[in-house]
Amino acid sequence: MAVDTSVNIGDLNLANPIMTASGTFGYGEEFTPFVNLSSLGAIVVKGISLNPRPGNPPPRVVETASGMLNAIGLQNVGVDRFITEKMTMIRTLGAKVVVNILGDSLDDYRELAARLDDVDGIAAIEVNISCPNVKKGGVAFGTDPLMAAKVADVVVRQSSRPVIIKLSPNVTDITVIARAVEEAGVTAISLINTLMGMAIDIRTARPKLANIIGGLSGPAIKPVALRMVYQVASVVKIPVIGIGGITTLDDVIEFMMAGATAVQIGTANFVNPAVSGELVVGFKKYLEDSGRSTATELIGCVLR
Amino acid sequence: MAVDTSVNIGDLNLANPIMTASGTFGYGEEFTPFVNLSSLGAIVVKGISLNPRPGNPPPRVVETASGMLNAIGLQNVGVDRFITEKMTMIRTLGAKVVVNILGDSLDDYRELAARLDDVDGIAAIEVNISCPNVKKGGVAFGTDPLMAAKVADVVVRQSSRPVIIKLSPNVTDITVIARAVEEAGVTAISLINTLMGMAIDIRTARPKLANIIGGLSGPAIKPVALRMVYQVASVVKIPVIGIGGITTLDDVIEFMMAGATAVQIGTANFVNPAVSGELVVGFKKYLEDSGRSTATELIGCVLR
Amino acid sequence: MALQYLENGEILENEVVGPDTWRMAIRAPKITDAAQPGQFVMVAVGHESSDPLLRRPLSIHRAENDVLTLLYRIVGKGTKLMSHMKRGEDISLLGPLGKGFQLHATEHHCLVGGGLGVAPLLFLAKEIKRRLPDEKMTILLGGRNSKELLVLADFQHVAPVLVATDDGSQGLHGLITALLDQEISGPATIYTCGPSPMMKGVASLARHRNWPCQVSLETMMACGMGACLGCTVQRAGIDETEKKYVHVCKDGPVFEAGEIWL
Amino acid sequence: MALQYLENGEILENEVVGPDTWRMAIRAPKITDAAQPGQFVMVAVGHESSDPLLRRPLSIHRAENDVLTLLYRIVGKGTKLMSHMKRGEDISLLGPLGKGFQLHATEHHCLVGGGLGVAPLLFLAKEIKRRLPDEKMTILLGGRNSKELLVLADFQHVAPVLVATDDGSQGLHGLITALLDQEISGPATIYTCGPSPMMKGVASLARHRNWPCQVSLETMMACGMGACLGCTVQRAGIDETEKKYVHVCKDGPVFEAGEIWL
Ligand SMILES: Cc1cc2nc3c(=O)[nH]c(=O)nc-3n(C[C@H](O)[C@H](O)[C@H](O)COP(=O)(O)OP(=O)(O)OC[C@H]3O[C@@H](n4cnc5c(N)ncnc54)[C@H](O)[C@@H]3O)c2cc1C
Ligand SMILES: Cc1cc2nc3c(=O)[nH]c(=O)nc-3n(C[C@H](O)[C@H](O)[C@H](O)COP(=O)(O)OP(=O)(O)OC[C@H]3O[C@@H](n4cnc5c(N)ncnc54)[C@H](O)[C@@H]3O)c2cc1C
Ligand SMILES: Cc1cc2nc3c(=O)[nH]c(=O)nc-3n(C[C@H](O)[C@H](O)[C@H](O)COP(=O)(O)O)c2cc1C
Ligand SMILES: Cc1cc2nc3c(=O)[nH]c(=O)nc-3n(C[C@H](O)[C@H](O)[C@H](O)COP(=O)(O)O)c2cc1C
Ligand code: FES
Ligand code: FES
Repeated sequence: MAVDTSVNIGDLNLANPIMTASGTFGYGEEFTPFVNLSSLGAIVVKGISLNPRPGNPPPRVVETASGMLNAIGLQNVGVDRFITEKMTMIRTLGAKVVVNILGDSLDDYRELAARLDDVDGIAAIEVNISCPNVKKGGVAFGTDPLMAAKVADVVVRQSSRPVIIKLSPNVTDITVIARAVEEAGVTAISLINTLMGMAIDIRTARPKLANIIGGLSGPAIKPVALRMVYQVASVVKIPVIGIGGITTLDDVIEFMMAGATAVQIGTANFVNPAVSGELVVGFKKYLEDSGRSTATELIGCVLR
Repeated sequence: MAVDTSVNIGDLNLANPIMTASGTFGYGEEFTPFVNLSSLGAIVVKGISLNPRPGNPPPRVVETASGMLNAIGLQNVGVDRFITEKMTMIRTLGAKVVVNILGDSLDDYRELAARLDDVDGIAAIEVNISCPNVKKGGVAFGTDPLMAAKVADVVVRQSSRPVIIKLSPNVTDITVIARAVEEAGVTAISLINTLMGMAIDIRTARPKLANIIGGLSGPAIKPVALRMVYQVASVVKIPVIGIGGITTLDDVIEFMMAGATAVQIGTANFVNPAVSGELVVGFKKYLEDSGRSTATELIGCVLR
Repeated sequence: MALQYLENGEILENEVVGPDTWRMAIRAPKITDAAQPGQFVMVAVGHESSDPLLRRPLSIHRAENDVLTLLYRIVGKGTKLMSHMKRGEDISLLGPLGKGFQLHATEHHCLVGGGLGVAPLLFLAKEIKRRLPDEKMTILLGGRNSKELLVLADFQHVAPVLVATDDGSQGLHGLITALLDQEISGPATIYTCGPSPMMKGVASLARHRNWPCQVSLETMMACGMGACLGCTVQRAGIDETEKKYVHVCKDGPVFEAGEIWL
Repeated sequence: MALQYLENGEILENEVVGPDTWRMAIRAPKITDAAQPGQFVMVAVGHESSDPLLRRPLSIHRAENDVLTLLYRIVGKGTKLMSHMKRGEDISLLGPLGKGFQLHATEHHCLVGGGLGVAPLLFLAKEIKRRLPDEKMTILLGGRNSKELLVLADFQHVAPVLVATDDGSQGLHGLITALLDQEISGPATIYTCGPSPMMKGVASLARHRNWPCQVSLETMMACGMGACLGCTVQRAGIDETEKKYVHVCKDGPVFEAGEIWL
């Protein structure tokens, strides 16, 4: 039976719902020995800021039970070199590319969106709002509905492309943030970014990460991510992209049933660099075997 | 070398920092074949409400990566039968007993505290504020600093014993809640309760828990718990009791270094019912081997 | 409180006995000695890893001469890991747990097992034979096909066995309830364990015939010892106190069929 | 981009070769064929469990005739699980990864290894001998005691070996830097791998003597292939762009000593 694996994020049509998550897939290139990038729904590249950032001192990563903490510190080449160097390479990959952006201020986000809007070969913009707002004493944009909506608004106004806003899970009520950014006119919502966590080396009595606190990702956080996707999909009308611990085909199906239109694979890429491509193949087979003819039938079937 | 393993929660002196967590240790009795209960710092019994509660329909538990979800629904015998039946048994156990309480309204908490204050054999009250406030449309008491402080206040006023308030981790800024309850005069803060999570059975396209959403516990949440203990211990002056995924002696030490005066063992009791007793022995040996003479030296040494 | 132990047993045997089905024999004198038919153990499958995290509940299949035997099917991560364990390795067991079958004198003991439900019935059959040697006993076993009639010979050593298969490859072509209906007449006590639709059918026939009927249930379990309150099934009849539910690990796994909602 | 493979290798041997130290030989033709001395592989230790989650980086100890050999010490969960793996089982490898040692003609190749740091040096020694057979090579090995001088005989087959132990149980009683200082004179190229204080000492002596010095570093790694940016060490000199750090998995693990902060 011919099945239709494609899904739509607003006007953006993806061949299938399997994307890769920002910061876990480099600029795509590293994975070419293991994955046919053009077979993926899309790839999301490492977060880009206005200026180059060195990132945090080491140690930057540590393993935890079924998860890992990272405090990379948003190391990146900055938007100029991204456009001149990286995008040239990325355009040769044959993948649908989503560019993830981050800023310290509304102005940063505005300028990033404007700069990228002229660049060819970008399918959509994903806005990371888990970053600290320097003007507001370092409170993350994503923890306040008003700030989150403002970021969403400035990026939407500067972008002719679909805008995905990526939510932080470190909030009391994720649905309030989700509704706020929906109102601001974004195309879709992706969630979750990492949970804030910590680990201590008891031999040295020092935190294991130089940054003290880091972001928890991997299978450990899957139940929290799935719950938030379910909650958000219950209250918004725009597409939701599920992220958090997704490793197996079953995980992909769970997130879609909970209401996700597409999913992003993060930490799992480190464990098995071929996993995203394997999930594309597995997803098609799943649809065939389960007698569903379209991917869209799966979306939110727990909600109904 | 003689070491002093004891710690103080306000006026309450514990022989050592190892406690068991509410809802994971029954009323203590079940563990008598495996643990000498009088060797523990204290045990915390299953949460008690004013009236008996049947709890949620099954399925109530499901395993996740390095964790589990539960939606027990606060099943308990109610405070009357707790006092007449359970306390009689509990007094024979030889353990220091902390009674965990929960309510739907401020009045519930007030009355529970008053009723228990006359009962012999209780070392302290622990107040679970992760429950929905029925008057406020079901928003959990623990997610709002004002509501949390009000609950703390009514219980403190009714209790001649130490009052521990147990925080919900499902909040944007745990330090705000912690400061609010400290102001209300509680003796100590325990954290974390479970993270809200979900799992889906893809064969039936239904949530795995009848209650849809449940509480995530176990090693998976340890990094989040440790981070919150560290954050709270940095801003309050009262003792903090660390909870969340604690399984090994290293975990105990990590939480104490992060600022916990004592710890509670939860899900680990299910995996190894003897674990709490083993940790008491291990903790003493650790102090001896590491050349520290008191448990209190460990507390918060990462903060300094 | 009944005696319970946390015991590190030595694996004496771990072998395939049917489709995806394995049998593990473990030297575990304390638990074996205390075990009653219908009780179960919680088995640690994860070694030092926290995934899988929880112990897995498995019925006691045999308990003789210091050796405890389990019969298990590979359905997920935990049972798969168990199947990789080797002779000579240690395995941590918690048990014996729960309330097993109640043995009373009766005219005819009928054991009705489907699929993996046969696991606790072998121990039961042996106990009936040992403790009530003069009483009549019939064992009815069902499966999808002849291959799924597990450890049949072991049962045949204890008492007469009747079988039914869904595909007719052995015994009656049809459901085990049909077999029970056809073959058993007169007063009897029923002990049943198997897939939930089968137990429902057996219990309803038993009610009809006025046979006392004990059913052995499965639910998700975290602790297996009454501490987590996770393993509920609903009691028959409506009740809005905490008594609305019973706990399979402590009040069961064996219940009078009339006592609970099947 | 250099060739990299995800390869399921068959374990041919997994045995103890020193205190808590094991050697695993794996048939993995593709990675073996592409491997260069100083490169490493990311090894999957967790099977279907998500704890431990990440692959573990291990240096390529030997790479000959389709067989890749690893030398590893049990320090935690992952390496312990590796030591339980049996001959005949499969193990998933990702590699070869990173930038290895640079071989240039020199008067004297000096390989300086401490503890587990000897792991990549055997492959290096064999390559030097194969590709630059006429050049002088000396191998200096250090350990806490004679038992910690790992796979000594393997090195002795390749080139002259000098040893130092902390307790004097074999060779020089003292640090390997003292050995290097005493025994090597004249121009040389240093290749070193071992505990970080040792490498610091070796690098500083090398700077003093004007010896080119390549060091092989270890950091925590999540991906091993340049995707996570987790494995940073700081570049020598101050820089506030993203170039402040290098990545051990991609820019290393072997660096010129002067290039990075040791
Ligand atoms: C009292 C009791 C006695 C049992 N006796 C036996 C026995 O003798 N032989 C045997 O093969 N099995 C028995 N079971 C079922 C057995 O516990 C499960 O098959 C096992 O826990 C599955 O573990 P897993 O890690 O392989 O599967 P998982 O990966 O945990 O789950 C795989 C599937 O099995 C289901 N499952 C998991 N745990 C349970 C459970 N506790 N009860 C029911 N379904 C579950 C899950 O929902 C899932 O669909 C018994 C269960 C109980 C409660
Ligand atoms: C490029 C490279 C090559 C290596 N080659 C070898 C080798 O040939 N032989 C060998 O025995 N070891 C080698 N190591 C170190 C090895 O990777 C770690 O010992 C191993 O990952 C520990 O895993 P574990 O699960 O046993 O320990 P864990 O339980 O993960 O940790 C135990 C301890 O080891 C430390 N540790 C964990 N991972 C690393 C790491 N990646 N680097 C440094 N320390 C770590 C932890 O901080 C902790 O203190 C190498 C590391 C790198 C980066
Ligand atoms: C090492 C690492 C780096 C990350 N960098 C970014 C980033 O630059 N921008 C971003 O929006 N998310 C970043 N994330 C978050 C992931 O995109 C993803 O939201 C999160 O890891 C949860 O998914 P997972 O559990 O599948 O990894 C990063 C995650 C990891 C582990
Ligand atoms: C089955 C179960 C029941 C619980 N019941 C209660 C409860 O009644 N009251 C309460 O305050 N916390 C309850 N908790 C939360 C635990 O006390 C603890 O805060 C949480 O599980 C995190 O610790 P852990 O990861 O060590 O389990 C329960 C947890 C579990 C797993
Ligand atoms: S399984 Fe925990 S109470 Fe029954
Ligand atoms: S380990 Fe991931 S970039 Fe080096």
